[in-house]
Amino acid sequence: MEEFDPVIVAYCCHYCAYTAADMAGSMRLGYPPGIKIIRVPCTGKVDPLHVMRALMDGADGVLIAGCLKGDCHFKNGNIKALKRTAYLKQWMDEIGIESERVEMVMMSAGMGKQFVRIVTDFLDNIRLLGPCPKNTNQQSNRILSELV
Amino acid sequence: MKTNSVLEKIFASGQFAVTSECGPPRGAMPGIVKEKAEHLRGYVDAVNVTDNQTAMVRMSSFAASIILREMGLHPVLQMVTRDRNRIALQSDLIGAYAHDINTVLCLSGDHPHFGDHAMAANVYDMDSVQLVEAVRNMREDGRLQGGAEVENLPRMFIGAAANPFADPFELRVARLAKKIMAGVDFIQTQCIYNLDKFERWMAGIRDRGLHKKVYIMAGVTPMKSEGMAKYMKNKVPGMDVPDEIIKRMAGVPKDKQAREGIDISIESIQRLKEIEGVNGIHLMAIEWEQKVPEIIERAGLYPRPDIV
Amino acid sequence: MITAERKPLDEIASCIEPYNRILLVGCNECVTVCAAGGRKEVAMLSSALQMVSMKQGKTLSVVEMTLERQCDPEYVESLALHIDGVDAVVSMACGCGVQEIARRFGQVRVFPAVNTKFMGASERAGVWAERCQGCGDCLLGLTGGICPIARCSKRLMNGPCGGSGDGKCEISGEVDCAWHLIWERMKALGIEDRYEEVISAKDWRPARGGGPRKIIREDLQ
Amino acid sequence: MKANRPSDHHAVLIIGGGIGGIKAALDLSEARKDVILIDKSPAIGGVLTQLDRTFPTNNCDICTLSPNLSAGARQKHIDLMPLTQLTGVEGEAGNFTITLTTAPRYIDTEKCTACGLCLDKFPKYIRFTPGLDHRAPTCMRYPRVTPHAFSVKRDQCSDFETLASVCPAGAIIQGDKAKTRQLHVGAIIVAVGADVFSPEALDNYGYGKLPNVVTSLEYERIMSASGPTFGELQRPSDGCQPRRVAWIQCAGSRGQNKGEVSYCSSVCCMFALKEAIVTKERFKEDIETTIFYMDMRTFGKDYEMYYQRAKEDYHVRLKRCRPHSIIPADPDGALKISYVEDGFGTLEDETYDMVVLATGFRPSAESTGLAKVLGIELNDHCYARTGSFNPVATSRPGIYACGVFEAPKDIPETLVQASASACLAGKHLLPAATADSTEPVYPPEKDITGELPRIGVFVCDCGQNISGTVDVPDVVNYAGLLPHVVVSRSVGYGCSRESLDIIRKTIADKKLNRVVIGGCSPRTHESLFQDTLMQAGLNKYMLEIANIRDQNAWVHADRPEDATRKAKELIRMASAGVVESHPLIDHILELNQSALVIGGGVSGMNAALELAEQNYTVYLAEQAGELGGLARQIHRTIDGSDVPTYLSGLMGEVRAHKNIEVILNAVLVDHEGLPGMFKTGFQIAPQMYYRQIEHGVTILAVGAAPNRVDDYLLDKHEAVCTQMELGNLIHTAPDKVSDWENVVMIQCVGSRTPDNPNCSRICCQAAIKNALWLLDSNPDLNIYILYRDMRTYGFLEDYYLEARRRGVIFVRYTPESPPVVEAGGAGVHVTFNEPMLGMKLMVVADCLALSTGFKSDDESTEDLAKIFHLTRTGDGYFLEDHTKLKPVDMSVPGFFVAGTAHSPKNIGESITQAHAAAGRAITVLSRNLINMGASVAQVDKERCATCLVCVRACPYDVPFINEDRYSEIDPSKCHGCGTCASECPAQAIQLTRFEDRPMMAKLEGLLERKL
Amino acid sequence: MNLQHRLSSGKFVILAEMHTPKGVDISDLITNARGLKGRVDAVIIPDMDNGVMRMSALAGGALISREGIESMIHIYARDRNRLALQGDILAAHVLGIKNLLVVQGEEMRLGDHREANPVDDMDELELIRTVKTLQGGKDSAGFDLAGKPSFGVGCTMSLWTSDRELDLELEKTAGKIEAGAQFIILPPMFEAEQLVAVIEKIRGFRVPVISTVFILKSVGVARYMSLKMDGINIPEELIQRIRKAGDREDECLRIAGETIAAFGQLSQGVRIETMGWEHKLPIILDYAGR
Repeated sequence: MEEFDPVIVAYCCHYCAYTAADMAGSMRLGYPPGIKIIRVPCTGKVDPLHVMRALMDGADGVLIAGCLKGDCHFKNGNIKALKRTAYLKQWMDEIGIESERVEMVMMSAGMGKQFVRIVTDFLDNIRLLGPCPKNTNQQSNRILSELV
Repeated sequence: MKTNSVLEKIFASGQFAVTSECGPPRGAMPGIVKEKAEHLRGYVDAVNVTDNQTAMVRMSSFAASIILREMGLHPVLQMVTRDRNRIALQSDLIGAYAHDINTVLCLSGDHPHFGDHAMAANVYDMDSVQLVEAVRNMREDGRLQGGAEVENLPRMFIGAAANPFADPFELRVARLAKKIMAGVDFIQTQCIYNLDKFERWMAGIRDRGLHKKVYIMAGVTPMKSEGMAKYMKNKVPGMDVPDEIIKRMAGVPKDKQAREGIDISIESIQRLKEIEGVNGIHLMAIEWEQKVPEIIERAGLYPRPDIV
Repeated sequence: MITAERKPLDEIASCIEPYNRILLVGCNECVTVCAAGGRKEVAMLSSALQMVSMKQGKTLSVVEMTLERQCDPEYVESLALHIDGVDAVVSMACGCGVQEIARRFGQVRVFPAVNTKFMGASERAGVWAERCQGCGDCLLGLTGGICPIARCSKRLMNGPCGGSGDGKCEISGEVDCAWHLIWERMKALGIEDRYEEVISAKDWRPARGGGPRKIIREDLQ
Repeated sequence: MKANRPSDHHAVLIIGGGIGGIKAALDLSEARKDVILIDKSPAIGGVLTQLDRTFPTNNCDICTLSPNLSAGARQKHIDLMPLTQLTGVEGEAGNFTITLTTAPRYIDTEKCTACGLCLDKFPKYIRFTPGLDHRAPTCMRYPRVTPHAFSVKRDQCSDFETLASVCPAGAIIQGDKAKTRQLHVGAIIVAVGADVFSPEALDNYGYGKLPNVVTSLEYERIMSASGPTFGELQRPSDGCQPRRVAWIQCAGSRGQNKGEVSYCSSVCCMFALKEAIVTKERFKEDIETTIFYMDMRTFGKDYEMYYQRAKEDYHVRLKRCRPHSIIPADPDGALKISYVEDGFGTLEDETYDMVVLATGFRPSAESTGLAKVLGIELNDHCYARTGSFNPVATSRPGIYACGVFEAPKDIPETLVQASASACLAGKHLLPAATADSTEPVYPPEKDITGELPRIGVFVCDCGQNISGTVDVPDVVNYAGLLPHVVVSRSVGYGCSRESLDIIRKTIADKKLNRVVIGGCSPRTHESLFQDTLMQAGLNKYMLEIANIRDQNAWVHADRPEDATRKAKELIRMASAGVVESHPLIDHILELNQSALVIGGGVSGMNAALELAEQNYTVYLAEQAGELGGLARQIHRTIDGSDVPTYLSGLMGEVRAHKNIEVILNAVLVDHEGLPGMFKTGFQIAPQMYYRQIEHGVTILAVGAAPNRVDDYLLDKHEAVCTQMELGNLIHTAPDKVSDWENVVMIQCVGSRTPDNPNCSRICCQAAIKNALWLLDSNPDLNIYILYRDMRTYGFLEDYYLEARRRGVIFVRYTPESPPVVEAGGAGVHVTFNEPMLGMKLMVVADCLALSTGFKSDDESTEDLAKIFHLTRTGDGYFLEDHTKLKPVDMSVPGFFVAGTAHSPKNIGESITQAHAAAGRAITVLSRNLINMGASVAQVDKERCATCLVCVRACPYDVPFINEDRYSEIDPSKCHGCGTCASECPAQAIQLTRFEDRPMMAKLEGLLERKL
Repeated sequence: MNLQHRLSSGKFVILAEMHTPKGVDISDLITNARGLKGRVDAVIIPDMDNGVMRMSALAGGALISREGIESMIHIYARDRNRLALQGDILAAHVLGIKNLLVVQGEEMRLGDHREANPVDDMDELELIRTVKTLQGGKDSAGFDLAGKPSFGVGCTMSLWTSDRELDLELEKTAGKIEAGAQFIILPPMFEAEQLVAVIEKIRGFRVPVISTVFILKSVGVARYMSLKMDGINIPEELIQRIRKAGDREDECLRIAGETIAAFGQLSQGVRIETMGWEHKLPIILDYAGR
């Protein structure tokens, strides 16, 4: 059987994790290509819905990567994201999906090496969990109407 | 005399009253009721029969009271407003009176949260004060709570509970005054371990002259062990067990602790007797009825006056 | 405000198990404010239900809509356009909304997705607490503006029971003793003496004596 | 190019279009001052354009330089004049009259499209030869050239008519003539750099005769993707890939022989290390790299760590010696190096396939002439003579020197000097000259309402950076098939001016209304591409950048197929996202035009003074009870300048300046706000009252602490002291010093250790300074300096030579066998190995001076970093935004770092950086408005349930429920974090640029749900 | 219950210090004070503390009183002569200010108006006596007053760096008590042991003792104070605790709260010196469990 290559959506805060990811690049530190980064201004902006939809749309794991505690550019967005991650994990439990598929991590902009280690570890962990149940119906059955 | 209650008679005679308790069993076992009550015969003036105490289902207070009455003892029928609405409460009162039960203790009852039927609806159609008022109105006006006039309504001697220790302390005297206003005749207090605080409460009562308007029975419960003392302190809501008591219990070996507990309660009773406005004691020897005679005797409250 | 809380997902999922296409309806009033059934929760639940079906190898289509209010027939009417194509409706509104949809669309099953809890106020962000039981005969004027019916565990109307400690209810240290609050308020207002007035047994008819209650304003009809 | 300049009176003339000149020009233009930038070449860019990658990040420089050039050429305030030389200067600071002579180009730069037809037909006549003969690097110009036009080599051209007829644009002008102009400027910055030494003059290394002996710059070209071999490493003799490469350091520098110069070229050590590392990175075990060196001079910030990485991680071999000669080893081109390794004494031979000579700088031939024209003095080495306490000021007021023209130095130091000279030059311009300056004007924005999306996808190859891993044509084809994509094409270096022009033209031709760039990180390049969109009349937010370089090609180099697939996915994601973009307007706020300078040492005071001189209000906060900092303990510099006099003058000026408020005993406690509107709170001792200061920018000049060690009997024996204490002693107790017989100095005490891994930079010069000073008063003194590497970079080498000449004994030690110090009566006994003699020596020293250098005050820099949200290096210094290109800017906008808070420096260097920080600060302060960007939360009032979630969630208390009973968010107060949007239960709040629709669309695009 | 009453009946009190603005924007002062309503027993308004010119404490105290919060203002004789002082004291009474804290004025050279002329018409003792005299219905020159003002009057103790200095300070304080001061406010301390030791020494004065909790706001401040300020003792563990915290600011507030709780056990009251962080007082009081 073909080895399972997980797809990870990583919501990275512009001020820390996204920069750390760039730094990993300039240091030429490799990590699995399954990590797909989406830039956000702050992890406080990461909407629980966007995480759910990522998993629903085919991601095998979602990583929310924000600043270290006390370092949030917007005071406490990262702390809010941390609480929201716990809330999302409850949803995952209820749905019956491993809650480890959603994690929040914290790092500073200078942590290129740590970024690589964290995302690699996360991806390895997801690999062990196997694929997230995917929608087989290619026809979109998302929001069909929102009229009111 | 407002009623035929033996308690009322003892109070009226100026004598120091003694009551105790009999918790009905969890089962249709009249024998157990009788056995427990038998320990108390002659040592107490009246016996409280608890109403689904701690919100656990037991034989009904009403039925157990009838058993006691049939034994020639004087039951105090406890009634909580938790389980019955005003229709059921009044009907039970009438029924009890028909069985020559003439003393009632009006309580709100422990919350179902603590019992074995936490899922039960808590009725609380009335609270204890409102029940006192309703019973008083039956007796004085001959009217049911809904206003209907009915013949030969129960002439109950009405008791209620008071906790001198619960927070806020400053409200405790007012709370008693309110019960008096509603029509209560006598009061049984929460178990007293903190005598200093109790005396402060009594002082407040005397300041307002309330001790002239109601008979007060001080609650006493002997401790069986240090563990029980700690449990009462930490787990029983509204209980005030000073650290000295716990220290004293802990200060003796395990096998002597029961004895120490009894000693403490006897010392308490002796001190309580001296307080102006205390008209009696209510000895709550929970599941320890056999010790009641000893305590009563050693406290110098034996024999009991013979009042018919 | 009416507060509600989402039902456990598997309960909702098992309700709609036989269906392939559902209409999931939120409400932009109370349940939005208490974060139980607004647009965001509709979208979250929609995704979650779809993921549950995916796990079961099924495909669930969800039409998401959020009405301004589910308790007004005019708003509910707007669902008419969509109702034909769906096998069942799941409402995230309070019980009123669920019933209003069921009334209007008798031909399809309607399931509630939230448990309607109580009338409450928000204590702070993310915390809502019961404040009113709709007894129909408000006595707040007697109790310094704190309701003993809604906030005392025993609904005592004449003062605290003997079980409270440190201002907390005997039920739990998380619950304030309503009567403690009332007493403090009375003191602050300087009306301590009013405490000793007995509040007589309450007439519960305005609450539940006459079956489902109604308010009728002739002038507005 | 700037046309119709109303007046040149108040411009700054910058001579030299290398990185230094460009940086100075950009800084001045950012500060809305006019610049005339001249270069004698047909194009600007200088040496940097020839480098493949720069240390320590090993980025490619084209990528980092290009945005500067592209922007540079377009800046409204910069008048770029290639092929132009200065031929006369009259007047004085603030009012120079200059004469410029522009050589004929024979090509009209406005008309030339660089189509290349002329080059094809007449390669001999045309300059701009991307064919690139690697043997002649100095005449190469990298392909993305500014100005983007060819020029004609008139002397080569015999048939002008035919040549002119080739040009479809008619850009070739046969009769083009040299033009001479007179202009007025307020100040002049000289940034002409220096030449790279050509080692033909050295007869022992065979350069020019042996094809496989190359210079380091040539090696750079060979490795470069844009070089003659297109990035393939081939040795010149036969095009084979070499297996053994050697570098020989100090080729032509630090020597006394014919053709050599005595000074140190400063950059060659790092240059060689970088080339060796890049080579090892690419070829790993297939290649062996060896560096022959005298002293490893890795004295810059974090350079020592880079050196250690070369040794430990990349296994670069290092041989300490100066090879004697290179001779052919075999007819195929192999080379034999003969050398005597330091400490061994026997002659060794090794054979290599290729030898790289690390050649340094030479003053350019034009320097002397130029200096004459300018009327400025040169030093003995023919570099600009500048002041000890103002290393960018020349001998003539109003004329400044920066970069290698002042002394050999690397890129960051050049940029620091450029910013510093820009700052000082700006002072000579009248304020009026900057007042009426205008911002760049863009064509009116096209209304795209109702249009269907028309996306253009442009994929960069970034030299080899992307295309080396990702199959760019495949990606381009794929992108062309995506929905709404009208055009998809590759654009080479997307950030080059040429490519930007293509993008702009394509937007117009194909009526695009949305653009996707597949390239490098939007963090660095977003504003550049946004600018291009605006020039094309599109709203700048109709852009998405797929980061297929930093977050793809660079990290998946080992998996090209996966990288190609991921590039497609990222572009798919970007294009799905851009469909949902819509035009936005930036929010503009008023800027607080004052600066907070933290630290009242020499750096802080200089920064404050420069800002105050240019009419900005400055708050100078110092934690101590007095100004001066560490310099209070220094009495002279190595060149003998008097520090106390300088310092007291400086302090007097600062205290007296009406625009500076000095706040002593100020302890930092809190900080909030945005660049341009910061609020910083201090507790003021001794009463510890609280004071909040409002300011627009912050300059951090908190310095570093003198290091102190628990070693070598320091603080235990009275004969042991630090270099700084020795300086004090020489100054205050000359009698005592004159009685001494033996003084020992130990270098690298507490630096270059596991504990404090970097070099403290100043200790070698401090030791030599003290040694020379001691010898002045006591010529018979025996001085032993025990060192690991003598790091007397640049002209400091002169003092090293002088010390040797005057009898100071230099003995090298290794960390494995450090000197041993024992108490011995009034003095100490110092025992050490003498490697030349191969034996142990013991000296009874009257004084042992330890070169303890600097160490950051970890606790206090950590505290500052926490409060300001700044980043620090591993050893506790503040980390600049970009080690190369933004050496004084910090990662948080509005923050700048000066002096030893950045890294160890001597006084002159600290002052320069302070001026640079002031200059950078002015680029912010000179604007009176702040652009808050367009990311703000917006409420859909129809959806708002007035639930107050946003009101409670906002970290800045911005949302409120308005009179119309819905939540209102004032865009001027919104910081754009988006927390409210993600918490709103009614989905009524959207953060512009990050709305649900584009975010969801990106997810769908990425995960292919709709495709 | 008002402050005087609480103090005399042995009840615990919390006092929060709040500065008037340097300027006329009083919105922060009012907003911060409102946040404390019901949570502190009085707000102390220093008067141009540290020689930094600000809106006068008299006005500040009046504003606070108007908000229904008890106020206490600093008085001292650096800036006003006895006429101005007495006039202001009378005004204070009329404006509803219930308490005066007699302090020693900071030296002018440390402030922001170094060129100003210090008045120093009276010392602390004389000032306390003057307040006494006024309360008795006469001014300091012996003329009768129409109506008598009444105040709670407190005094402060200064920092000491040696036992000898402490003894001197105690002697001075004894004089102030004798002159009529009804309570003592101690200088900031950071360790319970130090507080216990001092309280032991002033027990004999038989007046309520109020300790002071100073909010450390950063590692830098803590370090600076411990290194450079004589008499200030900040335990190293405290500094390290802030350093190790994820959210340092929050940790500082938490420490302040804990110190208030601890000092509350040892002294009859606590004065909180927030020095510019008045808006954080509610959080600090939360952490103090008040």
